[in-house]
Amino acid sequence: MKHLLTTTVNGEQVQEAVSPRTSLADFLREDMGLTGTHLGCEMGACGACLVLMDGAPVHACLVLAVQAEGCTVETIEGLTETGAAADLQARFHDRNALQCGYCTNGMLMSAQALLAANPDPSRDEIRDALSGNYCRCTGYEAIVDAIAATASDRAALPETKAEAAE
Amino acid sequence: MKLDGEQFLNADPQTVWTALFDRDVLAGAIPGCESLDQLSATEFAAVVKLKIGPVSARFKGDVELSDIVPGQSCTLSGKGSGGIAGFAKGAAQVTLTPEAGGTRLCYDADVAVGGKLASLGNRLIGATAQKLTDAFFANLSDALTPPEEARSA
Amino acid sequence: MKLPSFEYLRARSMEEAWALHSEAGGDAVYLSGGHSVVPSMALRLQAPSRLIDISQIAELRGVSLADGTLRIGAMTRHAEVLADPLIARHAPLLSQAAPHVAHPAIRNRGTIGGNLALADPASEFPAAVLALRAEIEATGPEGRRLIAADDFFLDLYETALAPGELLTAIHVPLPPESRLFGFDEIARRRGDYAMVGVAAQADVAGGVIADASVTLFSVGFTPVRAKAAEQALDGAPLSPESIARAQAALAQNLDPPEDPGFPPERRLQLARVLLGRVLSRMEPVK
Amino acid sequence: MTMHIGQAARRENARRHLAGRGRFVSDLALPRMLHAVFVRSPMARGRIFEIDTSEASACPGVVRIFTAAELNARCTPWIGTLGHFAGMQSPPMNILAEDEVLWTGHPVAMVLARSRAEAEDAAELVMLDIEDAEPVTDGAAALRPGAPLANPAARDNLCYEAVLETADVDAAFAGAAHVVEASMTFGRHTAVTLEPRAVIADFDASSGALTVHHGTQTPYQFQDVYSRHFGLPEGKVRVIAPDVGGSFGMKLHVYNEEMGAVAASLILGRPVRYVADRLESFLSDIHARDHIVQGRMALDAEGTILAMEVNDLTQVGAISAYPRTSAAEGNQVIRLMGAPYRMSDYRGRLSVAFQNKVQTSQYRAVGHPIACAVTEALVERAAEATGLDPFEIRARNLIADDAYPHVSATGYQFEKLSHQACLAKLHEMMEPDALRAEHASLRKQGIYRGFGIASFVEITNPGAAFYGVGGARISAQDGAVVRMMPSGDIHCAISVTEQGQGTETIIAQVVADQLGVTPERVSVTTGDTATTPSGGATWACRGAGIGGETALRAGRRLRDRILTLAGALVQADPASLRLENGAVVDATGAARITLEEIGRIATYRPDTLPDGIDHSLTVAHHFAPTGYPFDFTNGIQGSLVEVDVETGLVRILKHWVVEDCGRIINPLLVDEQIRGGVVQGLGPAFFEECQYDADGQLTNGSLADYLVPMACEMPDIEIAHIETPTGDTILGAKGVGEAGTAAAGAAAMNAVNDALRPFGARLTQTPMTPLRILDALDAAREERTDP
Repeated sequence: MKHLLTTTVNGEQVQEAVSPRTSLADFLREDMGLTGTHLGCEMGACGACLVLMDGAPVHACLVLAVQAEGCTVETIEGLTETGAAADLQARFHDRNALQCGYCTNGMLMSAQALLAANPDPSRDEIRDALSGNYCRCTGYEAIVDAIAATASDRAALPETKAEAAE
Repeated sequence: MKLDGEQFLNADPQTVWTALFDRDVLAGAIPGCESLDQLSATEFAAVVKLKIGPVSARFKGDVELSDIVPGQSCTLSGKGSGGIAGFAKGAAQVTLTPEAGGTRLCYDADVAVGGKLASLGNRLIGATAQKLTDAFFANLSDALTPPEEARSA
Repeated sequence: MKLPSFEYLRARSMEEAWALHSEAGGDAVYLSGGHSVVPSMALRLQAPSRLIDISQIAELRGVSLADGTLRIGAMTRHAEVLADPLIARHAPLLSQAAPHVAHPAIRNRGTIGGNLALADPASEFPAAVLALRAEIEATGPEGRRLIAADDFFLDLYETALAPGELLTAIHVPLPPESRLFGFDEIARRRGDYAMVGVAAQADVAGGVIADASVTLFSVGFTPVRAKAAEQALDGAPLSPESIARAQAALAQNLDPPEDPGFPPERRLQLARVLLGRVLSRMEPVK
Repeated sequence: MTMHIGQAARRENARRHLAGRGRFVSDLALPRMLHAVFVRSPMARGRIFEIDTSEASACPGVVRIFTAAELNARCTPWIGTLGHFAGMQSPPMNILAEDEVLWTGHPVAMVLARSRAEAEDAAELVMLDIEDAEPVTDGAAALRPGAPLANPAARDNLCYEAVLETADVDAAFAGAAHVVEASMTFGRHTAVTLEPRAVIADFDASSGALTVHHGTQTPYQFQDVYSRHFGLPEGKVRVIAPDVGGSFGMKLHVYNEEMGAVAASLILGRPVRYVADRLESFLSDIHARDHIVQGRMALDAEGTILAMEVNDLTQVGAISAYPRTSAAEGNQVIRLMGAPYRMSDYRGRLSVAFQNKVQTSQYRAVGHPIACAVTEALVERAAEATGLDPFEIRARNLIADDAYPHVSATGYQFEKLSHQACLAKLHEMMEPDALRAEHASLRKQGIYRGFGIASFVEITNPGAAFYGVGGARISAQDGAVVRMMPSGDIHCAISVTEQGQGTETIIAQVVADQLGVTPERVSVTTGDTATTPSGGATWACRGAGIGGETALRAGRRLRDRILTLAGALVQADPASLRLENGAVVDATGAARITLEEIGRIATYRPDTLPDGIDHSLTVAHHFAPTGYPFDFTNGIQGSLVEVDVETGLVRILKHWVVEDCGRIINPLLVDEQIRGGVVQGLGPAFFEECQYDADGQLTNGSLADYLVPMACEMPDIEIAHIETPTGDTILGAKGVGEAGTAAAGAAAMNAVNDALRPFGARLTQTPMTPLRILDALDAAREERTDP
């Protein structure tokens, strides 16, 4: 039996009938057409499917769509539209911190959450935050560099400094 | 994977031997046994449901006794298919030795799983096999222990 | 890898949860974070006919101090365990264990209650609650009971929870000032299942150890109390000699099962090495 | 004028991925599309008695369930042999197992349903009755007389054997002052692309056209394969490879499942989608390596390498992969042995054995890591035996930079390499003396660090000598169509493909320079057989060297065409004109006419042009390498590790690479290719292994159990370059994709062994797991206490 799911995806309230067995990832990809959320292992080991659920990165493959009832979900498409991660995306681009692009969604989600919680992470802390994100192409260093550079950029912004001081 | 062990049973070798060939005793001893149909003196068709943590599978297969040296030793083997989960098989060489007050049962088992169970269960396959083997012989021991002793123990 | 069909029901109260569970006749699973249930279903390793979502039940939430114990609600997520100041102050082994539990995103969803109820022998929290001598609060239609951690983990993935009973909270006795804590694990990669792990605490007053509590994980069917090692420590000064005796005593309580990938004697060897390191680096609450 | 070749241009197509706008096959959904799930053999070897699909067929959503009889009839079998591998055998392969199952995971039935979930529901209910048989799991045992057959359709278990030797090997060993030996085992591993294999086959019966959306490196190869094996005219087959989520050689082989999707679409006349899940990937994507090698090296008293002798046993699965075979890796192993070194004599023996496991075949740096690890382990032992420093022994033996052209003892022709310059550069970067001093002082605190180095030669830019000579229909040439739009913007459609390496970016850079525009004005299309010319595409490091040269030559032909037009328009000798900054300029550098103006006239007012002038602004050019059969590149790597001798855990602290890939088109992309490659070398050195039990069961077939290298375990990687362009092409670029992978594992193993030297322990098997390290330490301890 399908459930009527009410949730907020990228700022839009959606109501959709979903089957309980549908994962949040399949719901986003197939019902919402948000294919920027990728599936790499469907068991929580690769990090390609991370989305922000109530602001925190979660594996969309391990969450049932029905569990997102009343939650806010943000995908890479949403982050792009709001511009919230534009500087991070730009640094990834500058540093060529992606090749095939399949892991990129998850990397950006982990990075965004890390920088929100820890605006000045060390390289080891960045690597630790990415410990559940598999990338087969880059060797990770460029991704670490891009995140470190974004942290420096944000630290140099006067308004971010003010926020941090509050 | 190889497993071996032994169990002291509170019954004489002949009683133990008879029990090993007894459908009801086997059905009670095989962990998760849902049904056990006797096909011949030494062959049984079994349905076994196992639930171990996040894994639950129903196996259909057979149990057989072979290499029989009456009263002393035999091979107890079984294999079952768990559908898409894969299959499991095992054989235990069982020897009985009389000992004061009962029988020493020694087993030397080789167990294997295949298919998805093999590719996903590696981390705990040893512990699972050990647990099930232990449970089988413990159940057998319980079946051979007179009820009043079991209560007082 | 898609889940088989099932019925999904959301319980608003414990009473509703029990009723929904009992109605399913043993074929229901409680869903809290879902990070064990969902993947095992996607892998089609289990197919319960009903999942009962308990995440909305208020009694399962929150971390609080009362009557000399710290109560950690079962729905407390791993990330909350990691960040919670009360836990850091009164149950530091849990705070130390949390960063080793999988990866950040998993920790945002997984719950401590779900983790303990699963009782994976390689998992960190079961060993930590055992070392903390915590009690597990279980609530069912018959009422509420507290189960000593020592009596909770029975066998491989088997706990003392009765069918349908909910793990509602963890109660941790407040530690004295003199208590030292240590936690570590050896894993191939960050966040992997540990090859072996140690959670330990001990009261060291006047240079003498009392009430040592040493548990190991990923060494057997359940987390294992190393009682002989505890005895080797109690009454002795915390020194290389007493640590060596504790390491030597490990074999009395540890009998790692056969493992095609890692022989039992190697696991015991690693357990000794790690125990030595953890004991020599124990620290009081910061 | 600014040259764009050599600039660190960012990848335009990366922006889409960063915005979540990638277009992968796994993202695509077509109307009426069916989802395929395969039912697989749970055992490694067995005979099929019955496949009962009755219950499964009745499941909701199920449209059809195929078994071998119906599906295989639609497709001719494929045979993975090459003509130039004399005596090679491999039995024919079909989509579904007919009587015998040959590996755990061999597909036996195909379920088609309206959703993947429903197809999986039904697959659970397909009942298999397979009698299991003893599998062949050990390649050495498989080659003994009387061994059971891994594949009953084969003559025996020997897929292929070869010997390569010079005349005086035995004499060289007999007269050697030092002979060092090594027995080494290289585990099986696999590509683990983050996007699994994905295909949507869409046969339109009304037009007889088959369109296959296929996550592959080599669309033209598959156009040919689908055309021939399904009996379709080539012109009716279109293969589209959009964004591909990683490939590394894994996605250019023919697989049962993709062939099954095409067959099912042909039968049903509907789109059929197959996207492997991760568990299926481990059981069906090609595996790689799985070698057991014995090697020895002869040296004179001064430490000069005289000769090498190696035996390589490659264990490949129950058939040889198609169309590149499973023997090419072993063939490359025995030919790359000792490649960086001046050495006059050599004997290499190769045996390729069938076994009941997943087929192995070409994966990134085919054969390189094996040849490099064996050679460099022997060089390290030679250094110990002769008392020479690791840098010194290499300095004495690496081919001198002025000694080219050089022919290796295995017959490879090297045009020009730079081993000595790379070695000197690495020495400067690593500062080994400082490292040694630091390690000595750390050892006093019980901390064991070590470093290791490894020189390598990489094969790039292969011509037809690779496969074509063996009869394989694998293109050795590439093609480009370059056109100028009316606006003066440029478009290039090219046969080399993009999987994130930056192919489209470097092609834009190359074309831009030929036409005097910025790369932003050059758009590039790849990966579609209907819109790009046919070619070999991207594998074995062809993208830059062959694809780049193709684009360059096409660009120059268009340039000449434009200059001719411009000459007519501005009344000048075309030879006096050139293209710069989007315009035609004369010898003084003065702009005479813009590209836009030429485009406008040629497109909208060709009537104003002189009679007979060719005003077409589109040119096509195909290029096949000539000259040397391959462009070899070279380099050297260094690795620094710390071994926890109590737990066997290794921390990789740092990695260095000095690499010479000829002309560097884009240093940003080159460096990231190297870094990614290094990590794909370090992964198998420490973590990755497809573990099989004695029953042929893969026991770690998930991403939780198969350990891929992750961010915390990988080091920062420092890179430097030496640039020795090839003279075979105008561009001078060679490949770089395999370089990182080629030597990273070898350097890491030498580093681990350096750290363990105080204990006399030595690792000879990959991956170097904690257990193997502890075992090595124990073995060394026993050897010392029990002489």
